[in-house]
This record gives sequence, C-alpha cells and structure tokens, in this order.
Amino acid sequence: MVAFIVRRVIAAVLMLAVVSMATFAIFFLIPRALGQTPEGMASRYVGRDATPEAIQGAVKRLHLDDPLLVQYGRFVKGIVAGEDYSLGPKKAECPAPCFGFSFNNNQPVWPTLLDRLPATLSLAFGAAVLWLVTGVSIGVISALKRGTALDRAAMTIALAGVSLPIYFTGLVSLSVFAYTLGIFPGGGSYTPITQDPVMWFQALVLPWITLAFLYAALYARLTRAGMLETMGEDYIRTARAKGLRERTVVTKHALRATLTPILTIFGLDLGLLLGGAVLTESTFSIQGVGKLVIDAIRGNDLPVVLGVTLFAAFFIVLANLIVDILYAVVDPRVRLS
Amino acid sequence: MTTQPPESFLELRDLRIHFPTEDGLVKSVDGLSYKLDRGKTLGIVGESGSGKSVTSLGILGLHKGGSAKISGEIWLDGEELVSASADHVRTLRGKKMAMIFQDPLSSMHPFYSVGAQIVEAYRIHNKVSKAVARKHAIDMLGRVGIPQPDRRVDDFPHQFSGGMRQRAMIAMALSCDPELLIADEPTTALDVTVQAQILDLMTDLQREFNSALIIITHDLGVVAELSDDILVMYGGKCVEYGSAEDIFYRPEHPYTWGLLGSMPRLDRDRTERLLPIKGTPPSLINVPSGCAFNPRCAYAGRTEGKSTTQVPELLETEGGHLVRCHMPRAERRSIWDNEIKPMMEST
Amino acid sequence: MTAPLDVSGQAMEAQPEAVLEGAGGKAIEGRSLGRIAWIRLKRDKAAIIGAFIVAFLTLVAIFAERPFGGLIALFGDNPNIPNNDLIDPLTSAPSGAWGGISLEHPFGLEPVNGRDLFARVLSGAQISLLVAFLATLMSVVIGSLMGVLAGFFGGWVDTLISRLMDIFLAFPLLLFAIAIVGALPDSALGLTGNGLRIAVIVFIIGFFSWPYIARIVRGQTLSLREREFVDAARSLGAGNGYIIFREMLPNLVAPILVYATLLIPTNILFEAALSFLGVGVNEPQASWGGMLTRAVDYYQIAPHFMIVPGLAIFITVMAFNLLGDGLRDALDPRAR
Amino acid sequence: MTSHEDHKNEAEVLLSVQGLQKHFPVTKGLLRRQVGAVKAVDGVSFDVRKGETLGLVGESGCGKSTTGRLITRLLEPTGGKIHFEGHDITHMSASRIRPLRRDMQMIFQDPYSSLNPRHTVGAIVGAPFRIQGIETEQGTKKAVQDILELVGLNPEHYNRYPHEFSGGQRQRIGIARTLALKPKLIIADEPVSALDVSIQAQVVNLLEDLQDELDLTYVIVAHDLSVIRHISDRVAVMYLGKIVELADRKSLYDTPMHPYTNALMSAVPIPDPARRNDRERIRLQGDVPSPLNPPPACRFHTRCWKAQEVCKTVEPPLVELAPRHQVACHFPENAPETGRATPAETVSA
Amino acid sequence: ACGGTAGGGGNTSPANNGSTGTGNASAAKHNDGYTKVVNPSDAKGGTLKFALTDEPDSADPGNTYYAWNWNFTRLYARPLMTYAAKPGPEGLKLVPDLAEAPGEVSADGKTWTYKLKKGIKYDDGTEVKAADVKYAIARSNFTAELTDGPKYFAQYLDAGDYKGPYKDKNLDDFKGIETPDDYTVVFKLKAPFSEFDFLVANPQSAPVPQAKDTGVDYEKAVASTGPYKFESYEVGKQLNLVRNENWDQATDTTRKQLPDRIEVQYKQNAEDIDNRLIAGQIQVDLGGTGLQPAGRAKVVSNPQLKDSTDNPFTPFNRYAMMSTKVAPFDNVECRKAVQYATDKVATQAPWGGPLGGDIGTTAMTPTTVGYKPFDLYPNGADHKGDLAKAKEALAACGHPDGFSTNIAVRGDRTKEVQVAEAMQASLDRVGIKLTIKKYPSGDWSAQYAGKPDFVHKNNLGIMIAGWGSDWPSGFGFLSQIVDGRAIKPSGNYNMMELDDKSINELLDKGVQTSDAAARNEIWAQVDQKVMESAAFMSFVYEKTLIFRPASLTNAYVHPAWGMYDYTWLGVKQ
Ligand SMILES: Nc1ncnc2c1ncn2[C@@H]1O[C@H](COP(=O)(O)OP(=O)(O)OP(=O)(O)O)[C@@H](O)[C@H]1O
Ligand SMILES: Nc1ncnc2c1ncn2[C@@H]1O[C@H](COP(=O)(O)OP(=O)(O)OP(=O)(O)O)[C@@H](O)[C@H]1O
Ligand SMILES: [Mg+2]
Ligand SMILES: [Mg+2]
Repeated sequence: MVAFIVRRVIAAVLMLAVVSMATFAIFFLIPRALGQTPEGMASRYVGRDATPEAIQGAVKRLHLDDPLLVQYGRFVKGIVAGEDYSLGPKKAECPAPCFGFSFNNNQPVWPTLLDRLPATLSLAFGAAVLWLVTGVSIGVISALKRGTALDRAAMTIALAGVSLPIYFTGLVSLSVFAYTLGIFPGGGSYTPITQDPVMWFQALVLPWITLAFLYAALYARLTRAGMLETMGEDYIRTARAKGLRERTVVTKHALRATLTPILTIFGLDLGLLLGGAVLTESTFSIQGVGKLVIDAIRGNDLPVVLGVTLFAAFFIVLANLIVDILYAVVDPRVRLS
Repeated sequence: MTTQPPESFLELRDLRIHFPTEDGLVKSVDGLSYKLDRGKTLGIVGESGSGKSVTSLGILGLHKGGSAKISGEIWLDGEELVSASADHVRTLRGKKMAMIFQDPLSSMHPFYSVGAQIVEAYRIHNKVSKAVARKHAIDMLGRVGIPQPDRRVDDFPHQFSGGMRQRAMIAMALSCDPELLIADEPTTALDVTVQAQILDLMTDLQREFNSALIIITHDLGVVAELSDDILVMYGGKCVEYGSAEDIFYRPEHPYTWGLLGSMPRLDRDRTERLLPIKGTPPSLINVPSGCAFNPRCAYAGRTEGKSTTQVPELLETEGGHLVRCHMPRAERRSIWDNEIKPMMEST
Repeated sequence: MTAPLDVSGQAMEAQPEAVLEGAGGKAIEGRSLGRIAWIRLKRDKAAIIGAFIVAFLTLVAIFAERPFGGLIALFGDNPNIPNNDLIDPLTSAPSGAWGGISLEHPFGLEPVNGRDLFARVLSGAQISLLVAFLATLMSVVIGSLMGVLAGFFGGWVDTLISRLMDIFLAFPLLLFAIAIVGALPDSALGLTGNGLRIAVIVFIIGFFSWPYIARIVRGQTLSLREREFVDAARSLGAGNGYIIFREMLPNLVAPILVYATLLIPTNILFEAALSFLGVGVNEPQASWGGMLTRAVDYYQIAPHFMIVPGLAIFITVMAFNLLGDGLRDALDPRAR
Repeated sequence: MTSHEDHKNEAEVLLSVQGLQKHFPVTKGLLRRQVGAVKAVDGVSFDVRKGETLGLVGESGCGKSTTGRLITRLLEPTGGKIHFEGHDITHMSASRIRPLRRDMQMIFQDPYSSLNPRHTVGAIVGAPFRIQGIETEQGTKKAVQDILELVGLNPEHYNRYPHEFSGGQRQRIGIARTLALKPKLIIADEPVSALDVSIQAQVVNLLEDLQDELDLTYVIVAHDLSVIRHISDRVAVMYLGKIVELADRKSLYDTPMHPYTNALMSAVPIPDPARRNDRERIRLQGDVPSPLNPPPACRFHTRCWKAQEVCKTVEPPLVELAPRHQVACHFPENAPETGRATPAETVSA
Repeated sequence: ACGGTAGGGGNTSPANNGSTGTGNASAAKHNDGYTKVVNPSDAKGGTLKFALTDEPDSADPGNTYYAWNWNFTRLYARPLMTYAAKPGPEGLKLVPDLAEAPGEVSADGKTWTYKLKKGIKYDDGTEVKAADVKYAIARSNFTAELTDGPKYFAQYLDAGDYKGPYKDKNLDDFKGIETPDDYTVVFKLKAPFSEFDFLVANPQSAPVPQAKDTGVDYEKAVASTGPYKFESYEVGKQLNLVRNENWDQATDTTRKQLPDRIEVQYKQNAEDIDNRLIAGQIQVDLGGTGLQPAGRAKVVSNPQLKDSTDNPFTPFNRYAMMSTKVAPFDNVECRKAVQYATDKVATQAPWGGPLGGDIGTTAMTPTTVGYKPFDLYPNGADHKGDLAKAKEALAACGHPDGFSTNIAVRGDRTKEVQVAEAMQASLDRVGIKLTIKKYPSGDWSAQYAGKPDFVHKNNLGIMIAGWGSDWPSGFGFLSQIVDGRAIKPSGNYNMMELDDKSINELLDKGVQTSDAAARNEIWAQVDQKVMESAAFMSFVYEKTLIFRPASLTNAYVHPAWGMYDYTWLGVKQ
C-alpha cells in the first residue's frame, strides 16, 4: 500500500510537471508564435502612457527577453524555491510557491489566490454536500423504483438539469429569488464566514443550489445507472439469498459498490471546482478563484492566469491522487493486486 | 388444487414462473411439481434455458418483488412460500434454505472479506457477537477444507483460487445449518480435480447436516454421482422424473435418451458416433404447440399427430417414475431397449 | 436415417434462437444489430422526440440564412439591424410589453439596439451547431484513433496514450479555452475574424475533449481485442489494418456514435459558456452564449432577453441528450 | 474403419513441435519493469501426423490454449521450434506465413465471441477468401454457400447475422470459416465446451464427419477427458506448461501411467448411479500451482501422493515407456518392467 | 462659458451658477447635485461607505491613473495645487493646496516655483518638507517599478538622464527639481509650459518621505497629509480610512473632515452596488460610472428616486477616429461621408441614451475649459443621419456606391462593440460596409489601434475610442489625441494620425500663452481645425446617472471629475 501511494504520488508530481510545462508553453510560446514580443508583454506591466524606456525596463526586470526555457526554469524555480522581485527601494520576497506578480495590481499571485480560495471552497464544498446527498439519493430511489412515475419524473428533471447552462439557471434563480421575491440576497453579496456567518450562508444559498442542481442531476443519472447495474450483480443475489433485509442489501452491498466509481468522479469534479467555479462565480459575482481568473483573463493579467491554471491543475491532479488512493482503500482488488 | 400441507419436506405443486417482457410472456417455469425429503438429493438436469435456475430462485423467494409472475405452491417444511409474505420468506432464506451459485467470484462481494461475508450470513439469523460469529466463520472455513482458516478468513474473494471460493460459498451457505441446500451448477466453473473435491465435500456435508439437497447441473455424471432422484427439465416443464436408476437405466423420454446419447462416456467402450438431438432448445415465448419437444423429437411421428396438438401429461409409469410423453409406454420401452441402448453401447 | 436421433446436415432446420430481445422466434432476413437497434429506438418516445427536435434544429440552422435570406428573412428581421425607435431611450429596454414581442418580432427585441431576437436566435443556432458538430467531429476522429491505437496495440503505446489522456484531463479546460481565445490575434493561419475564432474554438474543444471518446474507444477496443473473432481473422492471415478497419471498427461505430451524440450537447454548452464569458464568436454574429452575457445587464428589466437564448440552449441540449440516451439504450441494451 | 489407425501410424508428420516455450513477461510499475514470467508453455514437444487427431487435455491454465495459439502463430514463441509441412514457421514473418495459413486453421471456443456480430454469415465465411485474395471459379458466394451446406447450415442464411443463430449453429459457422480454404490441419480450442450436451454431440459428430470427408488433421484442445477420448487418436496430457503423458488413446485411457493422468481420470464423474459408491477415487489436494512460480523439477510433486525427494530436485524427462506411450514421471504406474526409466538413469542422462 | 447643449438629449444642462447654495434634502431634485451642494451639513461623525466594482491600480497617489482615484486620493494626499471646491465651471479653477500660491513662472517660462505652506504635517506628526515633494515626483516619474501613473513630469522636467531614486539613492542627482529650502520647490522645465499648475494638481505632487517609501508596496501605508489616514488596507478588498488628527483645516480650503470613518469595498458586483445605494446601505459608487441598466430603469420610472440622481458630464468624449493613413479615409470626403451617414441616436443608445451622454459634435467636451459648441456636419434634424449629404460626400470621394473598411473596437467593452454595430448598420445605408474587428483592451494601445503599423497593415479605417483629459483644459484634452508629434509607433492615441501643421503650431502657441482667456481661445481654434479634418467623430459627451442616497450630505458633482467631490462628503447618522 505504501509503495502504491508512493508510486501514485510520483506519477502525480510528474504529471504536474508536464502540465506546468504545457501551460507555460501555451501562455508564452503560442503568443510568441503568433507574433507577441517581449515588449508587448512587458507593456501590460506598465501603465497607460508607458514610455519605451519604461517598457524596456519592465522587460529587463521581468527577464522577458530571456529564452523561453530559461524563463520556464525561473518560473519553476519561483514555485519551488521562491523568488525576489524588486519593488523599488527594496526587494519583495516572494516565498515559494511564487507565481510572480499580478500585472494589474502588482500583488504576488499566490497570496491573492489563497485569499480567494475560501470563497471558492465555501461554494464548492457546500454545493458538493448538497449535490452528493440529493443526487445520490434520487439516483438510488429512481433505480429502486425503476419504471415508476417517480423514476420517470426524477430522470426527466435530471436530464433537464444536465441540459441547462449553469449561468442561465443562475440568472433565472437570481432574477426570481433575489430580485423578484427578495428571499435571498443578490449577486455579489458573498461575505466571508469569519465576517458574518449568517450573510455567508444566505449569500451562498442560491449559488449552492444552482451549482448543486447541475451536479445533482448528473449524479442522479450516474447513481441510477450504477445502481441498476450493481443490483443485477450476482453478489446482490447472494446477499438476498443469505436472508438480508432489502435495506441492508441496498445500503451495504449495492450502494457501496455503486458509490465507489461515483466517488472517483466526485473527486475529479470537486478538484475541478476547487480550481475555480468560473461560471458560477462570475454569475453570482463571488470573488473566488474562478472570478479571479476570469477578471485576469479579461485584463490580460498573465501571471494570475498562469497561476490559477496551474493551481486548478494542481487540484485536479491532487483529486486524482486522492481518488486513486481512496479507491485502493475501498476496493481491495486494487489494493492487493 | 389441493392446499393440504404435504408430508414431504419440500414440495412444489404446479409452480409457474412467468416473466412479462417486451417481446411476450417468457414461461420460464410452467407447471412444475416435485417432492424432496430431508437427507435426500434431487438432481435437476436440462439444457440451458430450461428453467432450472429460475425454479430454484423461485423457491428461495428471490423473484418476489421483481417482475416475475409466480403461481402454484411451494411447501417447505409445512409452510407455503408463494403466498407467504416476502419478509417472512426472507427470514427463512439462509437459515432454512440456502443456495450455492455457479460463479463464486461474481457471487461474492468484492469489497468484503470472505470472513465478513460469512459472519454477515451467520449474524442475520443468530443473535451473537461479532467475535463469536467470526469464530464460527473460521470454523466453517475449516470444515469446508480451507487450510489455515484463521488466516484466510480476512482474505478477499479475489485472493482465493476458484476451488477455495466455491468452498467459501459453501461455508457461507451452510453457516446457519440450512435444511434445504440448492446448488446451482456448483462445479461448472471448476476443473475436474477440484470438482471432485467439491462434490465429495457436498456429500459429506449433506450426510452430516442431513439436509435436503438440490443439485442443478448440465453434467449427467455429476447427477449420477450425487442424486437419489433426478428431474429432467425441458422448456420449463418436467419431462421425466425418477430415481437415478430409472433415469440412467430405464429412461423413457426421448429427450432423456438424447441427453444420454449425446454424452461421450469414460466408463464404457468408445462408440463410433454420438447420438445427438437435432435442432436447438425452444424459445420460451413461442413454445412449440403440443409437446414442446416435438420439433426435435425423432419419434414425434409415432404419436398419431398428438405431439403437435396436445400437451402430454406427466404420468407415472411405475413406482414414482414420471414421464411426459404421448407414446405408449410399451413403445417407449421397446425403443429404448432395442434401438437406443444397443447403439450407445456399440463399439 | 437409421440413427433416429442423428442429425444430418440438411435435415436440420435452422431455428434461430432468440438471442436478443426483439428477435422473437421468427427470423427476419439479415436483421443486423443496427436494424434491431433502430427498432428498439423507434419504441423510445423520448428519443424520437429528441431526434425530431435535433433534425428540426439542424434544418433550421442550415436554412436560417440561405437560400434567399432563408427562414430569418421569411419570419424575422435582419439579425444585425438595430431598431432604435422601438427602444425606450431612458431605460434601453424595448418599449413594448414582453420585450417588444410582436408579429414582426416574435421573440422580441434586444435591449439597447433593438435587434430582432428571432433572427438572432436562428443565426446563433448556426454557430452553436456548427461549432458543436465540428468540434465533436474532431474529437471523435482524434479520440477514436487514439483509443483504437491504445487499445489495440497495448504496451507502451497504450501507456503513452493513457498518460496523455490523464494529462489532458488534468487541464482546466475552460480556463485554457478562455485564455487562448481571449489572447487570439485578429488573423492567423490564413484566417481572420470569426472564421479564425470559430476554427480556434472548434480546435480547442475538439482537441481537449478527445480523451473522453478515446477512453471509451480504448475500453471497447480492449474488450474487442480479447474477442476470438480477432484471433480468427489473424489466424486467417489478416494484418493489423484489416483487423482494425474491417473487424473492430464496425463494432466501434455504435459506441462512437452514442458518445458523439452525447458529446454534441456538451460541446454546445461549452461554446455557449465561452461566448458567455466573452470569448466566443465576435459580434455582430449572434451566439446564444453571447446573448446571455448581454442579458446579464438587462435581465431585470428585459427578462425575455435572458429567457429566449437560455431556452434555445436548453431545448437544443436536451434534445441531443434525449437522442443520445435513446441511442445508448438502443445500441447497448445492458446500459439501461 | 478398423484399418484407419494403422494407416495413420505410418502417415507423414504434418506438424512437429520441439521444446516449445512461451513465457509471458510480468511487468510492474510505470517503467514496465519485468518482474517475472508466466511460464505458460515450457518445453512441449510432439508430432502430429497427417489424418490423425491429437487431443490436448489438462486443467485450466496448464497452457493448452497457449500451445494452440503458438502453433497457429497467434503468439510468438519464446523458444523451441515449430515445423509445419517441413517449413520452420517458428519465427516466420507475418507476410511469409500468410500463404501457409491456408493449410492451417483454427476453431475457437466461444461461438459468441468468435464471430464478428457486425458481419453477415456470408462475410464471415467468405473472409478467408478475401484475406487470402483467392478467387473461386463460381464466385465467393457460391463457394461460401457450399461450405455452409457442408457443415449443415441452410445456404440461404448467407445474409443473416450471427446473433440470429443458436450456439451450436454459430459453432458450425465458425467451422465453416475454417474449412473455406480446405486446410490440412485444424486446431480446435475447446470447440464444444461452451455448448449444451445435446449440441456438443452434434458438433463432435460434425468434426468427425468432416475429418473423414476432407482428410483433415486435428489438434483438439479440451479439458473434458470424455470428449477427448471420443474424438482423439492420440492424447497429450498437460500439466503446468508441460506434457506429462503422451500416448495413443487406447493405451492412455486403459493404462494411464502418470499419477496425474490417473487422478484426472478418476476425478471424472461417471454417469452410472450403480458405480457411485464402488469407485476407487484418487483425490488430489489443493489447486494447480501458479505458472508464475511453478514448482521445481517435477511440477506435479506438490500434489502427487507418490512424490519423493527426487521429484523435487530432478525433472523427469518425457520418455517412451511402452510402445507409443511417453510419460514424464519418476514413479509411473502401470509401467511395463522393461524399458522403465529409473531415476538414476535420468540423473546421469 | 459652459453650455453643453450640442445634443438633443433634452436634459437641463448645468446652470451657470457657481454658488454653493443651500438646499433642503427632501426637496432636492434631479440634477440638483450638479449645480449646488445637496444636503449641506457640517455634522461630524458616522461612517461613509464607498463601493467599487473594480479595484484601483494602486492606492498610492503617485502610482494611479484613474480619475476617480485622483479624486479619492485627495482624502489622504495633498498635491501642490488642487481644484476649487465648487460645482459648475468654478470648480475647474485651480487653487493652492500644499502650496501657498499658484506657481511663479520665470520670464522664460521654464522655471516654476512653489512655496509650501508651513506647518503641514504627515499623519505621524512630522512636517512636510520640500524634498518630500521632489522625492515623490522622482519616484513616480523616474522609476521602472511605479508604472501605473502618468509620466508628465518625466516628459516636461529637464532631468537629464536621471535614473530615479531606486537606482540612484542620491536625490541631488535629480536636477529637474530644486529645493533651495525646506519650503520651496523649483521645477525646471525643458520648454515653457503655461499649464504647469494643472500638472502639479496631479496627486503625484503629494509629498512622500523618502524613508517611508517602499516602492510598489507604498500603497499599503501611504503617509497621509489629508484629512484621513489609512487604518487598514487589504489590496483588492477593502480600504478603511480614519480621521487624520494631524490634518489642520486651517491650511486646507478645499476639504472637509466630516465622517469618522471612510470604508471602501472593492470588487463589488455592479448591480449589488446599485441596490445597496438605492437601499442606502452605502453612500457612493466610487467609480462614478453611474447606475447599471437595471438600476437606471428602476430610477427613471420612479420620480422620487429620480430626484436622488444627478446626470453630470464626465470628462470623457466617446468618439470614432478615422485613420487618415488608411484608404479611402485618406480622402477627407470619405471621412465626411461617415460623419453625415452615422445615425448618432443609434450610437448614443449603447451609452445609455440621453442619460448616458449628449450627442457630441466636437473633440472637446462641455466641461473642458475652452469648449465652444459647433457642428460642422449637421446630420439631419434628429441626428439620424443625412444620407443625401453623405452620398454627395461619397461621390466627391470617388466611391459613390460606398466602400468597405474595418472598424476596430475593444472587444471586452460591450458598449463600444454595440456602438460599432450601430455604426455598421447606419453606414450600411449608404453602402459603406464595416467589418468589426475586436481587440483585447489590455493591448489595445500597445499592440493594436495604438500601433500605426498595425492599423495600416490591417486596414483599420475606423477606431472607436474614448478620451478623458488628465486636466480639464483644451491642451490637457487635445494634446495627446490631435498633436501630430504625439503619434507614437506604439501606445499612440492620435489614432487618426492627424498631423496638421497648423494644429501643431496652435498647440505650441497655446502652451506658451500665459493669459488664460487667450489660451482658451486657441484651444477652441484647435477644436475647430480638428473637426474640419473630419477624422474625428464624437458620439457622445459622456454623462453618468449617479445616485445620491439621502444619507449623503454635502454632495455636489465636481466638474473636474464628473463625480461627487469625495473630500466634501458627509454622512447622516
Ligand atoms: N428476469 C427474467 N426476465 C425474463 N426472462 C427470464 C428472467 N430470468 C430468466 N429468464 C428466462 O427464463 C429462462 C430460464 O432461465 P434459467 O436461468 O432458469 O435457465 P437454466 O436452466 O438455469 O439455464 P442455464 O443452464 O443456462 O443456467 C431463460 O430463457 C431465461 O432467458
Ligand atoms: N497474454 C497472456 N499474458 C500473460 N499470461 C497469459 C497470457 N495468456 C495466457 N496466460 C497465462 O498462461 C497460462 C496458460 O494459459 P492457457 O490459456 O494456455 O491455459 P489453458 O490451458 O488454455 O486454460 P483454460 O482451460 O482455462 O483455457 C495461464 O496461467 C494464463 O494465465
Ligand atoms: Mg442456470
Ligand atoms: Mg484455454
């Protein structure tokens, strides 16, 4: 098991390395291939009326004229060992992991990211709990009541759920519940839990529901399909033949086998969301990681975009890793092979 | 239809299990009746799809709540099960009646250790602590011949070899001393040497527990080794029923002849040709009219046309030997003695 | 006929077994699995509705602007012509009730400039479907190829492709897409404007979603490879090409078709999300997601502007999903 | 028909296998390091003569199928030699072996997976013509229909798909495909084990009829001793990748020499209720060991009741102890006193 | 002279009434804040709450280029000069702030001398020294790190090749400014510049003690000279200001110090800001960009709410430039055709219709000193285009059936895109076919429209842009966008590449004219000439609809920013 974990961790680290390289290449190589110059990139660091000297200064300061490989090396070194940047009279320490400084507000990217993380975490975890509970229970009930009106209704709603763009549901829910009925606060009212737990909760109810609606629909479909398959397995017949209560058969035998693959998908979905629920956050104006990156992309704030992309990739890889390990814990066939 | 409780330990009366499907009604079991006493072994043979498994699952009540339409009576130790509540039947499962399935790997939950699955089976019907149940599980594993049961008890099914898995399945089935044990092709997935081990084990255990045993198989050899009585199924119906000797030495149904003639045998001189049955088993939706076997029967012509119009009755020919055939008994005897038997033994 | 039980070749009547449901007892001449699936599909009402909507939408998209101005000219207004006189100058919302819905403007008008929403929704359908179809085509081609290669050859080829798929799946695709499309120059690769943007969007969606298809194809190929008919062909002297194209591919068509059908709605949503985030096709070309972005500012005063494109996306995606689900059930009876 | 066997004895050798080996590497980790090998077939030698049927029996995993697949070159041998009609085909390239494949065909076990569900019967049975690029005088369709008729199928079913047929009929289609090119040698891997008894008999009879009609040579792989006895002229018993006994049918079944063969035969249930209780049974303990770590020397020694120290250290060679009866055992049963190989001799050899 | 009634907006333009009249809060009407102080009050206390959709480029007065932030930084940073605290045109006049009096200019016009008021202290109690002003300008204009602010001083001061205080620690090497004593700052210019007072009204002249400077990070702890000082600042989130006890009202004529606290929340949702404004939970939308469509709709349909709004001009002109170097716009007649054919009502709509701006006809805006209204290309009575005249012009240009060209916009600016669409539709009427080209606003001036090479290569005939002056004079407005010598290979704002000798000379003449009235006359002439070139076409003089919650006291729209004077505001408790 330990060897298994070590192997998975090494694989994950390798994967991150490849992902970081590809990300870096896409953000630096492709623009360059399309005609972007170091000056052009530096000009974003410089204000509105930048003099050529100022731009040159920025090029030098940011080493944008170095060969890309050297830049990548520095970029990785920054992440691993940190880097110092000149703030003027003194150097700014940018401790590892250092993703550089924002073009727009000169703040180091990493603390900004960490600062935005709680909002994203609140959104993602809250929604995850919601969708896992509702999605899985609806899926299970649907599977057990297969073919009934209840099943058909649930599956129709689920299909609708996966067919609705999240920003559309978000806007509709805002329009109805926030602006027409006034039950919940409108967009942009997210407040950190440390500041005002009640407001935190109220402001997140709609985003949670919106996000969870999509995923619950997805999970209900997955769970139902998985349940139907599992319920047809021979070992379920065995469990029944032992005289187990139907409830035990469902929860202890069927659900466990059904949930294992769903858990892996869950991990990946959650990992993806932790890297920024871009659409939800921008629909509800939640200042999370996703909103950060959207704003950064709009403002051409390359270091932030790069940082968030890697950050998001990190979560996906991490989720993959955890899922792999969890899978091994849950499924002895993986663990012991 | 009688509703008197029977004297036998297990009795099926006119059991019908039908599945409504999109394509029509699948009559998997269609009017099956038989009896079985404690300590006795019944062998059920028949081709694939003849309704063997559906019958045994029906006895255990595993079709209940599903899409199956069940009628008839199943009497087990004085209780009628078809009309009994699903929950009551459930309490009997595992304790009073248990089942061993064909594929032990897919029949055991891959996520739970073998021991845990036996413990679970034991604790449903016995209010004991986990520790006690575990001891019992180890004990059972030892009884079915698994070496070092105290160590293997925590292994997972996939860590066992095929033979050991089937032993574990047997241990699980026997953990609550069931009075009726149904083994549905318990050895089909196993090698001959292992099959022999398992069959020995089953006979030993049956003797020990004095339970009634139903063994379902394609392999006439297995049946011959274990069974007191044999039931031959075809198209959801019993076509011949009798003692092992009746079936092997005095078979009266052309289908049984076919089965025996199809089988190459180690114990006799090698015949030049096997005697197969032509055609393929019938569809259970569009069962051939009259005798279900008539399209494949070489003697259908000798029934004065009854074979395609009339469903033959299952009639007793002598001392508990039942046959479902339109041909007169004498004719059947003479065909067997004069035509079939000599050919099977010819070199 | 001396041996009464013997079977002599010709005498044996072929009596097809009901292997698959629907085959019944009678054999129909040459009933392929495709035909059986079709029969099964026809019984699935939801799937048929989905198929009709899909067909309808596809026709609408094709005939939206051509010939002779197409449906838009027939029922609506030019999608790019403003109708400032129908807009309340103080609120920027359409003056009439219900977003200015009228006979000339059956779906109402866009706030600010009063463009005809019916025409824009139709025009947007073209983009949505075009991008989704092309991107799906691309990922299907790449995915099938990669999946077959990985599954068929196994070994290091499989390891390489599987790792590659892992890496692709570890990319936060949406972030990437917006970053790349957002940084797109006006012209490159001989393309300009919307042509370039559509090409790049198609490329990104197609290029990053092939692993989903590849995974399925790989799995199917792995299991097909174990089937004995592959060995049979090989033992007859067939080469890899023959086996892949003549033996495997016909068996892969069904799952590929199913997942392509299910990928199209995903891609429609993806394109809409890109447009919503402002990196889709350029105005004045209409796109559903782009309309929704603009609706963000106006949905409180002109809700129809949000509802019309939102429903367009919803109905389209739902129709494809219905069809895809139906196809899957029809082609793979186990997956029900 | 009695003279048949004598005739076979003198016939020329069609297929000759010498010391055939197949080791499947077992790899681990990202770098696919090889950590061991499954010795699926480990030094198998036998000849097959024209017109005879060689049966290959043994328990699951002993390497029967692998042997069959090596002969048809579906697998690349790790070691040893295969000669077919005098050609060394052991490592022959795919293009050079292609013409030889006409003479050497294979029947597969599973009638459900051996036919491509997307092809019509006509396409399946016609595939050999297409792959081998053979034109027939009357056209492929007619040729295919003739073959269909030969195996007892309705030629009008040319355009049907496999799923419209029953298992037995499918197996006939598979057989028809192998017959298309009029091969000399047919290797059949468990041709009947997936079929119901009644259907099994149809197919066995068909195989026998075809052999007579078309002068075929068979290598038939099966685990069912009764079927093998019924169909084979000579029988090879395999255990963990090795042949432990190879003899004419009669001699093998009447006087089995290897303890394993004895155990195997006594384990077969006899369909005769009268003999239920009076049979002398040899019950082997445990399961077949893993071919990943086969026991050293005589591989059967872990389960053999006669095993002695020598069995664990010295590997018994396959020697002819009786005419046309080879055994690999230090302590064979039923062995005639003469010609018996002693352990000592083996050591010095 | 101010009267922005060029367009048919139907709004009352600000009355020429500079008095800070008193008004009854409940009686305040729409646009009252534009002409007078609404809710005048001297009550101290309370928390004044601002909210902003964005975040500032920096809170450092030396490192910011947002108009709203120039307005806002005055709460904690006092430049040498500042604008008078008056509504209407009076507010455009400069008054001394840190300085005792306006700059004294030498005879050659190249030396400007300012005397500092005595006793002005930082929030820590230390006194402001002339060297601090010098240092502030050195750091903000001569370093590579502080990039966000304008670089006018670097442009005008005669500093040689001074490397900036971060590279060259010795401030004496900075020859552009001399500080003969602690209270005198002498600016040495390369050339005469008559509007230098406007330059030192820029927050960059607010003093920075060298010892406190942390470069880019200085924004986190600005040494305050104004009525408020930093309590806490979380970049991108929130800024809290509290009273600066070391500020002395006696030295300050333009500011008040009413609220106890000032809180600014950044990165707020635009609609949420509107709702909170209307609900009275916050007092000011810091950006001053006005209500969103939903909020606007709510307000205009409710007379009571409408009375709580002002609709001032911003310093912005929204316009299109036609490149004089891209055919066929190298022909003035083709440019005229566009001027005549454009439906200006349609191009006004995206800005929010009449509430979003008055239809423009000149380069300068009504709130610029020197503005004179005129319309050289009257395009129909209702501004919907004069197609006949357009056709005439087209014929004269040699393209009687029209032509095709490209129109460039910043793709992420919805309003500009919509304007382009409107132009596309209206020019289509005379056969001029436009293809809209969208470019990212981040690189707009560095890579695309601001790069003549790119413009030529891509045939960008029309570019949509906007300009707000850095100081409200004709020169401040026009120099960057119409001076032929301001054309730069990149970062160019004279996108039409208008290089008219007479215009260039007029501009030079203007900056050397010390008489303000004469100077303003010159700016008006420049405007005239620019419009004659027909390369510049104004859509609107931008206006915003800003909300004035009842809790806000002392609110008036300051004309220099087109927003409330943030240093005057108080809050009702
Ligand atoms: N749930 C069900 N729905 C519809 N048909 C069913 C169902 N279960 C079983 N059947 C049908 O009932 C028939 C009898 O099945 P059963 O499993 O009893 O056969 P069997 O005799 O056990 O065959 P085998 O030897 O292959 O195990 C088959 O044709 C099968 O297709
Ligand atoms: N491709 C492969 N890679 C690794 N091991 C293999 C492979 N093919 C077969 N083996 C192993 O080789 C051994 C022999 O397999 P083979 O299929 O020849 O056995 P068999 O005698 O045909 O058994 P069965 O009766 O189960 O078909 C088995 O242990 C099997 O697991
Ligand atoms: Mg069965
Ligand atoms: Mg095999």
